[in-house]
Amino acid sequence: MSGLVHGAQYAVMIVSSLLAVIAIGIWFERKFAGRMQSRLGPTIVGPVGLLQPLADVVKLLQKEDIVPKDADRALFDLAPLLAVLFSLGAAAVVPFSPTAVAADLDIGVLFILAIGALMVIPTFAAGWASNNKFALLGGMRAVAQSVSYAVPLVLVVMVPVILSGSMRVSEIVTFQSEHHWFAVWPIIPGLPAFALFFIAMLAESNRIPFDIPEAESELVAGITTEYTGAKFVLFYMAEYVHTLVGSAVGAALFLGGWDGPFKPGLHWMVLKTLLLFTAVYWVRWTLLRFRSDQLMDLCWKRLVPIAVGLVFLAAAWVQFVPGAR
Amino acid sequence: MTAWLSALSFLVVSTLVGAGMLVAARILRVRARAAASELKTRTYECGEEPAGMAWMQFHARYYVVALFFVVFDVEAVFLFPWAVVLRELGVGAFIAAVGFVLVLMLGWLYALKKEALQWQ
Amino acid sequence: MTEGLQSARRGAIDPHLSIRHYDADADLMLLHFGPQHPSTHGVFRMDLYLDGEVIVKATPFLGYLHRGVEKLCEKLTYVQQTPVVDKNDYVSPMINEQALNMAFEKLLKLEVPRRARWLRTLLAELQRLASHLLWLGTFTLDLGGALGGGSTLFLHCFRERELILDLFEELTGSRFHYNTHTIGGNRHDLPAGLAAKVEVALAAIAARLGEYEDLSLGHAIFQARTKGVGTLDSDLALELGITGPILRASGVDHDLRRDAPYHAYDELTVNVATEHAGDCFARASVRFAEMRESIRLCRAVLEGLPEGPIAASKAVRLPTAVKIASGQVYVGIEGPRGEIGTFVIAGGDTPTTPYRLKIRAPSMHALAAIPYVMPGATLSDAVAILGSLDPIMGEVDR
Amino acid sequence: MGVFSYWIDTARALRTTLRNAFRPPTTVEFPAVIRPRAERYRASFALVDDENGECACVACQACEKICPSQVIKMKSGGKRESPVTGKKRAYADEFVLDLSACMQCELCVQVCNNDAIVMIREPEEPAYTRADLVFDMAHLRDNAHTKTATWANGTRLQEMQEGKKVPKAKPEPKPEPKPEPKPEPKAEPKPPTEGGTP
Amino acid sequence: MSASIGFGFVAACAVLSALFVVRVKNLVHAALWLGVTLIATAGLYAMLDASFLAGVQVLLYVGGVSVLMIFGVMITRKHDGLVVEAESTSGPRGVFAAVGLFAVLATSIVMTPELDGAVAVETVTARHLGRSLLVDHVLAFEVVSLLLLIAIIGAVVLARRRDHGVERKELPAPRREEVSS
Repeated sequence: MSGLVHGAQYAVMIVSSLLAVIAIGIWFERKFAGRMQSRLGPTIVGPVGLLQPLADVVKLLQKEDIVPKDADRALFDLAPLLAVLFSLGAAAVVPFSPTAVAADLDIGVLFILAIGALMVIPTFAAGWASNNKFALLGGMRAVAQSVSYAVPLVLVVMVPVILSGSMRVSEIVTFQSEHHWFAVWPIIPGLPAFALFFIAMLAESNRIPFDIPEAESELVAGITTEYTGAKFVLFYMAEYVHTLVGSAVGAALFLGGWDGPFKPGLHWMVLKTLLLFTAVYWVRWTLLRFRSDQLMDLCWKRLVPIAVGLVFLAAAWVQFVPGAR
Repeated sequence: MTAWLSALSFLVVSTLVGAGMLVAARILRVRARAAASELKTRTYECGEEPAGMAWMQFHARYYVVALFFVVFDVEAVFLFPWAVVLRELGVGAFIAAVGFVLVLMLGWLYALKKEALQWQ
Repeated sequence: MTEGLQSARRGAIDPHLSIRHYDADADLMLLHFGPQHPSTHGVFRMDLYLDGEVIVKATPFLGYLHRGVEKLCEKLTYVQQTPVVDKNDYVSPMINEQALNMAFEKLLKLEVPRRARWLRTLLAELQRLASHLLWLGTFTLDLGGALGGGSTLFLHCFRERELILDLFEELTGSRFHYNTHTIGGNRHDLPAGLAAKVEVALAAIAARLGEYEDLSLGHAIFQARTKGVGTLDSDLALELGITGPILRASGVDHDLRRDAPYHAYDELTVNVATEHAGDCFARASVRFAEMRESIRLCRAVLEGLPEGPIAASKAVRLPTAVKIASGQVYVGIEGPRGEIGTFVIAGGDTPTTPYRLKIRAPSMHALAAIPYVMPGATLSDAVAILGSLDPIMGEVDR
Repeated sequence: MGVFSYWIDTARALRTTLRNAFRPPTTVEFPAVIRPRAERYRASFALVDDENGECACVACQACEKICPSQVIKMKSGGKRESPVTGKKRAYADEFVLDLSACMQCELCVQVCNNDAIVMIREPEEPAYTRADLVFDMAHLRDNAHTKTATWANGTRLQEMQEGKKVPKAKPEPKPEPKPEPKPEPKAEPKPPTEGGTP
Repeated sequence: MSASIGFGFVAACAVLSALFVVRVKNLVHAALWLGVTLIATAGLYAMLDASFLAGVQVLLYVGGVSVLMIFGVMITRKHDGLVVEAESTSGPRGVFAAVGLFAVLATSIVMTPELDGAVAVETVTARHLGRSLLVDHVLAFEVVSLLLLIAIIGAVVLARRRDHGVERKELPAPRREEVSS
C-alpha cells in the first residue's frame, strides 16, 4: 500500500514537472528552430512568446471533435490515451536524483524497454482505426520501424547493464558516479553504445531522420491525419514526452545521471536530459528523412551487428580488463 | 512488489493526465450546431472521394520483420540474466554467451545472404 | 508479389494500358495523391496504384488550376497581355513576360535596343537563380518535411531568394507582377545604385551555396534519397518533349541560351551543365550548377551593360498601340524549367488582339514523365521524383 | 565507408545550421515594423490633386481602357469652369477602382497624361468585405494626401522608356503638379502604331 | 486482503480479455485483446514478485508476439471494403477442450502435496536466473540458440517463398485497345 502512495506522490511530481519542461521545451524548440532558419520563432503570446505552447494547447482543446464515419470509434478514441500512457510510463523507473524516483524496480531497464515496446500498440491502433490510407501506411511503417529499432536498442541498453552488473537504473547511475560515466569510460563500448542509443531513440520516438510514420510530405500527417482537437494534442504531447523521457533514460544510462562535478543532484540530471533533448531537435531541424527501406537496411544490416559487437566488447571489458570488476 | 505498486500508480497518474486533457476538451470544445455532414466526416484522401476502405492487404515482409524482432528479442532476454551475473561467473559464462550469439549471428548472416533483410 | 509489381520492377508497365490489364482482381490499393496534398506543388493529382508501398502505376491528372490564360490573351490587346502571363509560371514571371513579348517583337520585326537586351538577360538570369532557389527549397521540403531539416533549407533558400525579389522590387516596383517588359524593350530602367546592390546580393547568394550543399546535395541522406530514383533516359525525355535541366540531367546537351542565342547570350558564353544519370540527384546537381552559372552570367552582364535606350518605340499610351495585321510565329526561350515558348497567330477580330495564342509550358512536358518514371518507386520516392521534376502547376494548367 | 560518410556529412550539416542560428534573423515583425519599401514599390492607388487643389483627373478614360482587368470605372463630368482658376477644364464625376481585382500592373499610371492617377507604396488597406476594396473617388483622393506616392507617374514612366531624361533616383514627396490644363485626350493625336503593318 | 482483491481484479482482466479474444469478430480487435490478456498475465507475474518474468512478458509477448499477430492479420487476406471478421466455428469443441484442460491443471495442482498450506515463495531475480542458466543449464542455453537459429531460417524461408515460390501467370501480350481509364 505504501508503494501506491509513494508512487502516486512521485508520479504527480515527476509527471507535472515533465509536462512543464515540455511546455518550455516546445517553446525552446520553436525558438531554436526559428533561429536556425533565420526566423524569430514565437514572439507574440507572452514575454518572448513563452506562452505559445500553452496557447496552442488551449486552442487545440477548443477544436471540434471530428471522427471519420468509417473509423473504428473505440480504438480511435483509445489510441491517443494509450500513446500518452506509454510515452510517460518509462519515466517511472528513471531516477532523477538519488531519491526522486517513482518506482525503483530491480528490472528497471527491462521495464523501460517493455513500455517502449508497448508504444507500437497505440501507433498501430491510431493508424488502423482511422481507416485512412495515409494513416494506415504511417501506422504500419511506424510499427515496422519501432519493432526493428527495438533490437539495437535492447542490445545497446545491455551495455550499461553488463558494465554495472545491475538492471536497476539507480544502481547503474550509482555505479557510474563511483567509476566513470559510461559514455566516457570505457570509451570503446561506451561512446559508440551511447551513439547507437541516441540513434535508436530518435527512431523510437519518430524524430527526423526517422520520422517515417508522420512523414508529412508523403503521408500528409501519418497516423494523426484524422485526429482533431484534444486527441491530436495527446499525440503531439506523447511525441515530446517520448523524446524527453528517452533523453532522461539516455542521461541516466550513459551520462551518469545525477552525477556531476561540484554538487551532484537533480540539476545535473535535468541539465543532461535537456542537452540530449536539444540535440534531438538540433538533428531534427537539420537533416532530411530516410526512406523506409533505407531505415530498415540501416537497422538490420548495420546497427544490429554493431550492437551485438558492442555487447561483447562490454562483456570482454568486464571479463578481461583488470580493475573493471 | 512495493516498487511494482509504485510503478502501477505512476501509470495510473499518466493515464489521468491524458484523460484529464480529454475531459478538459469536452468542456472547452466547440460543438457544431448541426449534425456533422457526410462531407465533414468523410475520410481524408487529398480532397478526392476515397477509393475504397483503407484496410487492405500488406506485404509479408512486415511479418518477417516482426518475426526477426521476436527472435532477437528472445536472444536479448536470454542475455539479460547473463549480463547481470557476468562479473561473478567468469570466463565460462562469457564463452557460453559468445557461442550463443555467434550461432544466432549465423542466422543473421544467412538472412543477409538470402536478402531476407531487404525491405523491398 | 502481384503481377503488376513484377511488371513495374521490370519496367514493363505500359502507361497507356489500363491498370486492369495488370491487376485484374484490383488487388492494388488506389491512392489519390493530391490535389490537396502537401507535396504536390500546388493542386495536382496523381492516382497511384500501390502494392504495399511500391507504385505499380501512376496516372497524373491536371487542370485543377486552369484559368484560361491563353483564351484571355486572345481577348486582350497585345499591350495588355504582359501582366496576365506573369501568373503562368508563378515562380519565374520575368521569363513569361520575355517569352510573350519576344514573340510579338518577332512578328513586328522590331529590333530591341542593346541595353534592353542586356537588361533582359540580367533579369532572366536573376529570375533563374530565384526560381532554382525556390526549387531547392521545396525539393528538400519534400525530402525532409515541413517539421524538419527540409524546412530549414527551405527557409534559407527563401531568405536568399528574397534578396533577388528585393532587387526586382527596386527595379520594377513589384515583387511578383513585374510587368516590366513591353513590346520592344523594357518599361523600367535600372535605378541609380542598383547595379551595386545586385553585386552584393549575388555575393551573398554565392557565399551561401556551399551551405546549401552541406544540407542537401552533399549530404549522404540526400544522396541516398535521390541517387538512382526516378531515372529518366534521354530517349524518353526527348520523346516526351522534356527540356531544360531535366533533359540536361539525362545527358542531352541542349540549352537554347547557347544553341539559339537570344537577348545578350550571343555576346556571352554560356557553360551548359549536363549529367548522365538522369535520376533525381542528376537533376538536382544540374540545377545547382545552373545557379552558379547564373551568378557568373549576372556578373558578366553587369560588367558589360551598355548605355542607351531601353525601349525601341514610344511608351504605350493606348491599349491599341500595337497592331499586327497577320502572321504567325513561335518563339522559345530557355526558362528555369526548360523551353518556355509562345506561339501566336496574329490577325484576329481586330489587329490589336491575337487570333490564337499558345504557351508552351516546360512543366507540362515534365509531368508527362510521371507515368514512366513512377512505377517501381515507393511512395517516398514519388515525392522526391515529383519534386525533382519541379512542376509549376500555374504554367501546366495555365 | 557508408556509415562514416553519414556521420561526417551530418556533422557538417549540424555545423551549418548552428552557424545559421547565430546569424541575425531576417524576420521583420510586420505590423509592428514595416520594412522600407522601394521607391518604385506599387501597392494601392491615389488620385492626385493639381496645384489648385482640384482633382487632376480629367476623365479621359485612358486608364479605364488600358486596364487589363477592367477594374477602373469613371464617369466624365464634362467641361466646366474651375471654381479656383475660373478656366474651363474637364472633370471626372465618378471614379471607382476595384482593388480586389487589380493586379498592380501600373499600366494605368503609365498612360495617364495628366499624372492624375499614381500608385502609393502602402499596401496596408485591408478590408473585411470585397465591397470595401472598391475605392471611390473620395478614398482615392484622400490616399494622395495621407500616403506616400511611388516614384512613378505617367510622365516619368513614359520618359524613362522614351529615353528623354535620365530618371532621378531621389523620390519626391508629391508628384509634380501640371500647370496648364490638359487638352481632352480624345483630341490628342493618336500615338503612332509601333511598326505594325496596318 | 488487498493483495487478493488485486489478484482477483488482474485475474478477471486476464480471463475476460481472453474471452474477448475468442469471441470478438474483428480480427484486429482480437489481436489487441490478446495484448490485454498478456499484460494482465504480466501483472500476475509481478504480483508473484517475478519481476524479470513480468518485464519479459510485456517486452516479448505484448511488444513482439501481439505485433506478430497484428501483422499476421494485416497480411493474410485482402479485405477491401469489409471489416475483418472471423466467426469461431468450433465453439462447443473449444469449450470442451478448455474445461478439460482446466480439469487436468486443477487436479494436478490440488494433488501436488507441497501446495498444502502456505509455501515460502523465494523471490527469483534475474541474477538467480542467470546463475542457473549459465552454471546448471549451459547446454540448454546453447540449445536455445539453435532453436532461435531455426526460427530465423524459417523466417528467411517464409520471406523468400513469398517472393519467389508463387506460380506466375504469363501476362498476355499488351493490347492497344485497352486504353487506360
